[in-house]
Amino acid sequence: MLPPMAPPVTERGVVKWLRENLFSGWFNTILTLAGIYVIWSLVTAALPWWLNSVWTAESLSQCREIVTATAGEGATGACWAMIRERWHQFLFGFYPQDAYWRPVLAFGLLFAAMAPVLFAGQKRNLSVLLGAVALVLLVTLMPASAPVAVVVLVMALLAGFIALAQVRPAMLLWFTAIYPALCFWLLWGGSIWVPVVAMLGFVVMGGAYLALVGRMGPTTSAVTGVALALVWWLFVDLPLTQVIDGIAPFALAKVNSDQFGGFLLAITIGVTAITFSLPIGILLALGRQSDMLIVKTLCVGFIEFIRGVPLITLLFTASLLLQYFLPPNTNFDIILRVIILVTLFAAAYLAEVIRGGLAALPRGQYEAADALGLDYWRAQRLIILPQALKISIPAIVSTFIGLFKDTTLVAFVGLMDPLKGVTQIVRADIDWKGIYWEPYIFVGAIFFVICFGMSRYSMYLERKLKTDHR
Amino acid sequence: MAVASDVPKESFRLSMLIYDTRYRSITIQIFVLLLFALFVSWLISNTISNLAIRGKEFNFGFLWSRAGYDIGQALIPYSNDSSHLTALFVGLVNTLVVALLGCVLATILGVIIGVLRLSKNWLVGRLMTVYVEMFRNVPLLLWILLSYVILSETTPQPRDFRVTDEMAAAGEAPAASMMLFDTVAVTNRGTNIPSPLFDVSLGSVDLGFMSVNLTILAYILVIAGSVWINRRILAAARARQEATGDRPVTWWKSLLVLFGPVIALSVGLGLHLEIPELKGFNFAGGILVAHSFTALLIALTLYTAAFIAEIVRAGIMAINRGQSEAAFALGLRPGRTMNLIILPQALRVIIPPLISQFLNLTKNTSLGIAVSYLDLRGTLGGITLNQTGRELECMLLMMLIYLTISLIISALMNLYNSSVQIKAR
Amino acid sequence: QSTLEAVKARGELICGSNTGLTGFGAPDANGNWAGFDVDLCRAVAAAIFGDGTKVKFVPTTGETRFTALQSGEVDLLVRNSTWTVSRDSELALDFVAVNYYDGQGFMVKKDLGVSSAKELDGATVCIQTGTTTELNLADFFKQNNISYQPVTVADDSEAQRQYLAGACDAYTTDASGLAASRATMPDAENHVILPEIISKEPLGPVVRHGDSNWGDIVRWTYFALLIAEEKGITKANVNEVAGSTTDEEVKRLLGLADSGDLPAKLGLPNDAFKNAIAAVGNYGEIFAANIGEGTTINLARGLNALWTQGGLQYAPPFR
Amino acid sequence: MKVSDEVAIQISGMNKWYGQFHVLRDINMTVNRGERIVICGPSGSGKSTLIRCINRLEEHQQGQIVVDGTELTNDLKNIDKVRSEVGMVFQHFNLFPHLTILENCTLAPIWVRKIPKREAEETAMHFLRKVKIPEQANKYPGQLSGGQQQRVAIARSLCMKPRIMLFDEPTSALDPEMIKEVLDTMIELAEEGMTMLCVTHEMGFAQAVANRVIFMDQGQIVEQNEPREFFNNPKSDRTKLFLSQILGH
Amino acid sequence: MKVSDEVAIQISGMNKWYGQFHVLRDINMTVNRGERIVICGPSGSGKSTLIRCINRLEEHQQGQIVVDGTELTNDLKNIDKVRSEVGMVFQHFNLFPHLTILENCTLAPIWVRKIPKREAEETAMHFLRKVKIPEQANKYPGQLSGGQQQRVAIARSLCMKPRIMLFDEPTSALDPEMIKEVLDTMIELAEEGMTMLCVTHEMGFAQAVANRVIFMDQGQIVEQNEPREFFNNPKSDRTKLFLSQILGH
Ligand SMILES: Nc1ncnc2c1ncn2[C@@H]1O[C@H](COP(=O)(O)OP(=O)(O)OP(=O)(O)O)[C@@H](O)[C@H]1O
Ligand SMILES: Nc1ncnc2c1ncn2[C@@H]1O[C@H](COP(=O)(O)OP(=O)(O)OP(=O)(O)O)[C@@H](O)[C@H]1O
Ligand SMILES: [Mg+2]
Ligand SMILES: [Mg+2]
Repeated sequence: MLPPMAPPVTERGVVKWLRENLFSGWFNTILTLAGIYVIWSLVTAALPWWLNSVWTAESLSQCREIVTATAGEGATGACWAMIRERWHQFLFGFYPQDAYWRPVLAFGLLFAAMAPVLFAGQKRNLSVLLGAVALVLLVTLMPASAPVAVVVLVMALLAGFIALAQVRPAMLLWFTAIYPALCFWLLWGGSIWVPVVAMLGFVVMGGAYLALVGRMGPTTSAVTGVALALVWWLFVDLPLTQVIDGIAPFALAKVNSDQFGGFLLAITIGVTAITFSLPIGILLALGRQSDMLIVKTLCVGFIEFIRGVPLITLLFTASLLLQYFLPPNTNFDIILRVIILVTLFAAAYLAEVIRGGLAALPRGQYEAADALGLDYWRAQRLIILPQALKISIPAIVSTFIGLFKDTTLVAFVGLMDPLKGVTQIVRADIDWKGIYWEPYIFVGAIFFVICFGMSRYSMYLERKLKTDHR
Repeated sequence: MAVASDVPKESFRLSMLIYDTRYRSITIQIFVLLLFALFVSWLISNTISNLAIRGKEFNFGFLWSRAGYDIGQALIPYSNDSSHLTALFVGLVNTLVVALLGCVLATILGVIIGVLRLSKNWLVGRLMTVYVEMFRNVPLLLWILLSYVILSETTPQPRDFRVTDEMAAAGEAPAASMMLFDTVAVTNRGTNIPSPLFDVSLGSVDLGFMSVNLTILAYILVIAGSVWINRRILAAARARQEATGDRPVTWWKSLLVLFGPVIALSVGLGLHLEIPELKGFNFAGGILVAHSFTALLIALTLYTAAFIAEIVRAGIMAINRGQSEAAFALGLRPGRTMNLIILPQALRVIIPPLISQFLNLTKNTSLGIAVSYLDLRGTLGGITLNQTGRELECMLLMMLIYLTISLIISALMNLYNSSVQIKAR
Repeated sequence: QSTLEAVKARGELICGSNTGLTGFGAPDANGNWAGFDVDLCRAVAAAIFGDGTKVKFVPTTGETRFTALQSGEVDLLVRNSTWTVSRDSELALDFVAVNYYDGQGFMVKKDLGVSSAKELDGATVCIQTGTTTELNLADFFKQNNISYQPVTVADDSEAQRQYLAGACDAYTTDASGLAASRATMPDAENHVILPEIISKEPLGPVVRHGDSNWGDIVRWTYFALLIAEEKGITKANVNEVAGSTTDEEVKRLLGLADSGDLPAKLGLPNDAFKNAIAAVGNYGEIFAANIGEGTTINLARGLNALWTQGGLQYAPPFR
Repeated sequence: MKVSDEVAIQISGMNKWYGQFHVLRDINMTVNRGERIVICGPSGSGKSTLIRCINRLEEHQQGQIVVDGTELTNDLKNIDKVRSEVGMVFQHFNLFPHLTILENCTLAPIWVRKIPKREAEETAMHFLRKVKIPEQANKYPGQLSGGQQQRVAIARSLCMKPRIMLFDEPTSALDPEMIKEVLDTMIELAEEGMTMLCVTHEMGFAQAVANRVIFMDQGQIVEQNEPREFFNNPKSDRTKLFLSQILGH
Repeated sequence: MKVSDEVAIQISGMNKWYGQFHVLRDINMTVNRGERIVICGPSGSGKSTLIRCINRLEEHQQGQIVVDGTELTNDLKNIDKVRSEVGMVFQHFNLFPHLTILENCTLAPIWVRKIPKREAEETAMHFLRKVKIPEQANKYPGQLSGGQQQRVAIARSLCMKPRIMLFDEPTSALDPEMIKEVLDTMIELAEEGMTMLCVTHEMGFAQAVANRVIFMDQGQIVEQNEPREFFNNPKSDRTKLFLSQILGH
């Protein structure tokens, strides 16, 4: 047998790499040179500006003086001092400074709530994520002026979660379920009983369903459950809250939603809309796949309408038209109205994405479920949706990314999004009038990190689910 | 064998509405329809009472009243004496122009980037990846604002172009100069490009409802004629190829046919360019392309191109490597392989998501408001709404128009989709 | 439910404000609102609650402001809005007073060598969209038979950016706004405001049509501030004056004992206007503190001087 | 192998159309409890459709189908009842790829029969042992060979403790070596006295276990007989032609 | 079956690397016109790579390959010339799914050989008849079975009237019943005297038609011999091991 030989010189090392990757043929050589030229011109154009960055100054004019002083007449330089002065507004808007720990905590716990969903069945990753959350909260909560008691409580809670993750990870889902109420309470403050009593509505719904499902079948009992829950929210909720609050008042300082701004606003809108759009999107997709003509037509009509108009018109609907459509004198928070419209918007897009997943399932899956005697909803929940959602994960995540980016559009209805709203406020300040690159770069970089992270996570998820089963 | 007895006719029971497959779906549908009707009537009655409370009425009469404001970029005749309806159309045309140009440019750029991303050239591949990730993960609004700022901050003022007497005497050059043989001036308020003028005017005929400019008509006719002749030439070439196997060289004929007549017509009509010239505050003559338009177009193009690049890349990668190998093995050259084998297949994969990108781009033109580009959203949904206070009417009308545009685009998409499905068992 | 009841039940007043116009209404780094318009809101809040901080500001854009008012999202709109007949009638709004008499003007760079707006033929002009200025501008150029190229921008800071960058030759908006802008420019001396004032811009607080009592409250709170200036009552001396005054009108205004209960007839506490003055000071003080000479905005009283000093600000008798 | 006189399935005067196309024409047949019936016939003759009508995966338009005393009408309750009595094994297995083998088997017992999870898992392991793949219980279907998958499909059906099993060409998607595994499982099942209806072209299987062979053509039952008679003395010409093709293969 | 002395393919001292990996090591072989050679060997031994080097789908780094008197270098003209002389059939057919069967067959003759369309279609129909599927001419590849597709792929290559045919495991992606169809076609081709190089594990085919069997392992030609000798008297141990596995299968 001949031993293997090393390839000839032309097949080895840097030379080969350069030849193959940069200079194979005249066309590639031109491309390479063009690429180098592009990089060169970008660097020469922007580098001095970056190098002359000023980190501490009181105002833009001071920044400019410093740049002139250090780099000579006519030199330009970035004025990061502005970010240094106003970063908290880009992150939190006008949220009371002594309560910054509340959004920080809500955001940290968001990951704790998502952990059991993101890493279902992976104890190790689950604990790692929970540990990371605990660590981050530990170092951020105190500077964000959280009371010591809160920090201790949170650490204890997270330690409990990590312990639970080892034994019964599924139990953590209960925290996921109550998280929305907790988050609401942390962000907006007010009496704790408001979210608690509101959540009880879901308990009523679930209880009624479970109690009736044996006798009346799933559809009827679901409808009854929803009806009972509605009754609860419309008639019982408010008085009960007041009564309990009278007996055992426990409240955080109230924060108005007009104090929300910056990334706090973007994330609040984004996360809420994502959470609620998923179930609505699933229902719409199922409706669209249904063979009941009227249901199907309504779903198609809704989806096509929402997808056919720009988000910005829907936002204007939230700010201008919703008032016409609701009973006279109803008035609720503009952020809430925006969230509702953004949720519907995302739901329509998700519905299309999920429909793609449903269509990709072979008919045999439906038939096998039927043949085993599973009814429609069980078949959907146990067999069809888990598979369809899995297929559509990449598309779902890119919808989420799009949605998160689109939260910047709320600036057009007067809300303080990080990109236009806060920047505008900052620039209305006499000190910083005339600054424009720095806020855009700062905000853009944060968006990039978040969105890029999400897309990488979806790739990871895709890979993981693939190796799992095949 | 057992003989079937007649099934006794079942009497109708109420529970059958829920448990009988025949009635069940009808029951549900009627229930849903009822809920829906209730919901809609609730909305309508709310709207009516709200309108009453505010002492407003719902009608579109205001569209015919005088608009009273000016629009910087009006591609159809418009002045502040025109009606709000005309303003609406000006906005609509502005929307469509950006959308159309954006789609074309984004497609070209996207295809180039998508192909370059697949390139074996390491450097270029990385650069394109950076480009794509950067644009996909940062909000469009930022790109729009940024390109506007770049355009208006890095370009010279019109007066930088001025040559004063002293400067002329001293032989100094002005701070800025025009580009492309002194025909295009980029200032910080816009790009001034030359406009075509004709010595011979063909006039126009009035058809009652609209007047037709005969010069434009002549161009359209000549171009259509050239295209038709070119197609005949290509058809003839194909016929010849089918008959003899030899494909005659046609590119110079095509060039001649496509450009000859147009040039001839232009010479005949005495076409010349009106070069923008600095007069008073601004460049006069020629056409001014405002930066709000350019910035919006650039941002939309770059942003959408990143998405299109991904679509193109996925489309090409979806074609099995075996396809090109088989073509090579048959002796087809790489160029032919691309044209005859890869592209026809890749296009089927590429076109549907591409069209939905077009749809997105069209809807995203509404962000032009960020740079005060007066598109549909800026005229009807902005100034008109503001000056008349008819938010209900304006918003509904605007949504309807956007919806119509979208539905037309997606109808085309479906038509295309069903026509190119690859046949399978 | 009347607006007053609603406000009382809520425990705070909601004011529609500008998204950020230096001097008139803008939040500072901590989110506290300050400005000429903002102080009027605080005065109304003080009149109702005796506390000028019980007010929430909702930033509104040119497009959303009237809808926000109509739909009850805000109780009161104080956002330099011009009083016109169409807004009064078609939009079903009530302008209850004019707290600032303004007019639209032009600002240009000095080295442009322009001394009158009529020389602006062919110029590029920056305007803020969603305002009456767009219409005035069109009318002005049409009347003078000259042409212009409009550049519409969304807000004041963007307009200024464009103007400073030279993207437009002239910037037009209310003269007060021009002055405010000019004051904050690094090279204020290089810019001139042209003499022409091409329109009347009476700016004032707006309320919903149909609740006259609420309109009266806002209107008389404003007049109370005017009367206070007239009578020399200031934030600092209001309590002192209340103890020592002999002027019957002042007594009625401050709701002193045995002076009748005029404020109460509006549905307010009797010392409502005393509280209002105590909270923000009189009209002159508000002006001086936010936009007057000595501030960065540096506006002269001009038309907004009291009638006694040759201006237009004139309050009906408080009786 | 006992065949009782009790009727398990009774089909009378049944007709079915797909749109204009008359797929099943006047089907009459009775299956007794414990009987094992093989259905064969050329492609497109309506075998699958017939089988699928029996657990109402397809709706019939005329005639009567009574399964285990329950008539199949539009009444959902009846349909549910029949489906939980009748197990079905498909040509393409139709396992649920996102669930493990064990979960595949316990899903329906837990959710339809409301059996506690522990118990369901025990039953499932019992049947997985029976089809000889207990060691695969925690794998996913995608990790199994075709023959193993089909055996899981059989076990999955058995876990519902059905009284009747339907098979629609259970071996035709399998490689030759795997066919035997599945057939062995089916034979074992037959020996335990399960009522079985099986569409298959495996004549060896038919001869080994069937009580009766039904031959279909163009939507009709052309001939039915004991296997021996059927193969050696086919009466109709159509059957003879078919057999010559099948066996010659 | 005639084998002339003319040399069709001549490979000498050929080496090829994939990066650091030495796939083909010092290959020397000569194929005469009309010869039919079967190449076999364990997976990964470089059979496909060798075949693909012959029509330059892969580049070799050392040594010489001369096909029909033309040496394969970087010269594009030579490559084109060789490729139009050499037909290739792939394991996965690689038909063009967007073209009909007929278009698949006429594409290369029209664009490469510049043959009039009518004539190309006639030739195509001739070869389609030869592979016994003329009636499918206007269908699309997706509508045919695997065996039929592979026969189309053969016809497509033949339409270029190649003097040499290369086959890379043409039957390994097919169901057993379809393998026969394709092998029959290939045998017929062999009988007409086509020069063929065929990578296959179908030992029956090798014994029936090959003049020579080449056994490769780890990128080397380990043994080559007449089929009878090769199967009955393998010389190298490696070959013996391989044959025992293959035949025992
Ligand atoms: N959903 C359907 N709509 C219309 N026709 C159908 C449908 N399903 C099946 N058919 C037709 O009904 C006839 C019977 O189909 P069936 O699947 O029952 O045949 P089969 O005997 O099982 O054939 P095979 O052996 O190929 O499985 C066929 O002609 C088929 O084309
Ligand atoms: N493009 C490539 N890059 C790197 N290595 C490759 C490439 N193609 C093939 N190889 C490696 O080269 C070796 C020979 O591959 P080749 O496909 O020629 O084997 P083969 O004998 O045809 O095997 P099989 O019977 O599995 O088709 C294998 O080890 C393979 O992993
Ligand atoms: Mg069948
Ligand atoms: Mg191989």
